[in-house]
Amino acid sequence: MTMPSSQTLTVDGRFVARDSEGYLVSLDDWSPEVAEAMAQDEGRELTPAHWEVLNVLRDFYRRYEAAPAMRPLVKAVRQSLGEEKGQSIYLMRLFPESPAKVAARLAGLPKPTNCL
Amino acid sequence: MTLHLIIRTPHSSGIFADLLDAFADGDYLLLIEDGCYAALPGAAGLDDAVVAGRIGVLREDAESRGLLARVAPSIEIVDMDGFVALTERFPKSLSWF
Amino acid sequence: MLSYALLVHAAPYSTQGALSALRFAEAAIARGHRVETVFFYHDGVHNASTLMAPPQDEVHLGERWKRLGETAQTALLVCVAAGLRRGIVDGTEATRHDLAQYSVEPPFELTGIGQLVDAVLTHDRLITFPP
Amino acid sequence: MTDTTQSASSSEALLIVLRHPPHGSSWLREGIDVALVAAAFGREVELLFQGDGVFALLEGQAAGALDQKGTHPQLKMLEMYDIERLWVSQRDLDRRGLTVDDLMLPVTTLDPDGVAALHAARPLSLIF
Repeated sequence: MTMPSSQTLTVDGRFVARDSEGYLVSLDDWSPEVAEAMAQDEGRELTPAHWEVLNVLRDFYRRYEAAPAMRPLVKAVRQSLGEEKGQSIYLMRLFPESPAKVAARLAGLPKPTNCL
Repeated sequence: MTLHLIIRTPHSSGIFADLLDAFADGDYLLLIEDGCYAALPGAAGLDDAVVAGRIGVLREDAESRGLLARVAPSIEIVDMDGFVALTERFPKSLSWF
Repeated sequence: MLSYALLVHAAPYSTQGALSALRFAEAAIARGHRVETVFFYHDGVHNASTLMAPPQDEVHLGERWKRLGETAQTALLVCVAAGLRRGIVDGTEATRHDLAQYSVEPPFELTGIGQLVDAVLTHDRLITFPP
Repeated sequence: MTDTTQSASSSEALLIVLRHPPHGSSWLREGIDVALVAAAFGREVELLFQGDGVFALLEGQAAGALDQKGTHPQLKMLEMYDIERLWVSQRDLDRRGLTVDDLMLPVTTLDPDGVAALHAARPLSLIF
């Protein structure tokens, strides 16, 4: 078992290890229930509008094996969810602070390298 | 106009071919590090017709490799100060590796 | 007077590139230019390791870079993505990634690739020193 | 041959030259990373595949041993970053027995004069 380094979540009786910034230690641990638990722990509520974006992100990662920067995220959301939602202001409202970062963390994508 | 820098020997894979494809009128080629071996007369890799008069070798790197007395006459010998002067003359430089 | 950015891909001691870059920087400054940024990428990130300990009769590349940073106010920027993969991290990144040690100290600074793009766009010259 | 120097909008584009094949070294991945970051910052970016870099585009690549990530998903992602100009040296394809039909993305080929003209026309470029 991976030693939970900093913070653990318990989801359906299972321990899920997260690092000091709240990212999953093992991406295989991700499930929709884990995402809900992570969000709740961060004081966020995931509505269907949030889930649409998380699914776009997971699809993006499946296709390209990388988490998108903000611009390509907006483009991906526009392609899947339409012009109205494919706007950075819409994503900012759903995931305040940094949509590309916060949403990627909740979607179970790898921790970004602070490269931008 | 571009200053091209090359650090590999002329016998290494494909670099000289790609460099020559990219070499335009008015460009200059400076041989540094192991690229200095291309300064030997008759070294394979460089097409004399393309680069005659527009090619130099870095003095310190040629000297440390025992090449200084052997440099082909069409090739200029340039010291580190001259290298910097070349970068003043050429707004762009490309390093091939 | 021109402003220069140097891009260093070469690891210290493995190839000549890091030394060529240092000598170029010193020669450029001697001619009155500013070497504003050195960006370490690829294996070049190892130049930033504070744990470098070469024999006393060889040039100490880490110290030479540091001196350049201190005397010429050259920013010594290390790509964080390339560094993390290779164990080149500062205290902040070590904390972020739950690592027990770190290997980078000022004047070296971990930054993103965006700083390289910025250097390419804003300096008069960019010279690359490959491995 | 396509004229590489005409488009005024491209004269300030950043040209990333990719000369290394996938998997054997990190050059290709690290070069594409620079292209992606520049594009994420809103900079116009073009890629030129020269030398062994043309192998980056070969159709049918997969992940490597020990699950080493490939670079082909990164290349497919280029369009999401609005990187659309992909130049390939025709002579370097010829030298390797390849044609554009072997490549995974639509590209514009350049003859040697075109390669030199492209290099000369772009004030900002980096080779990986």
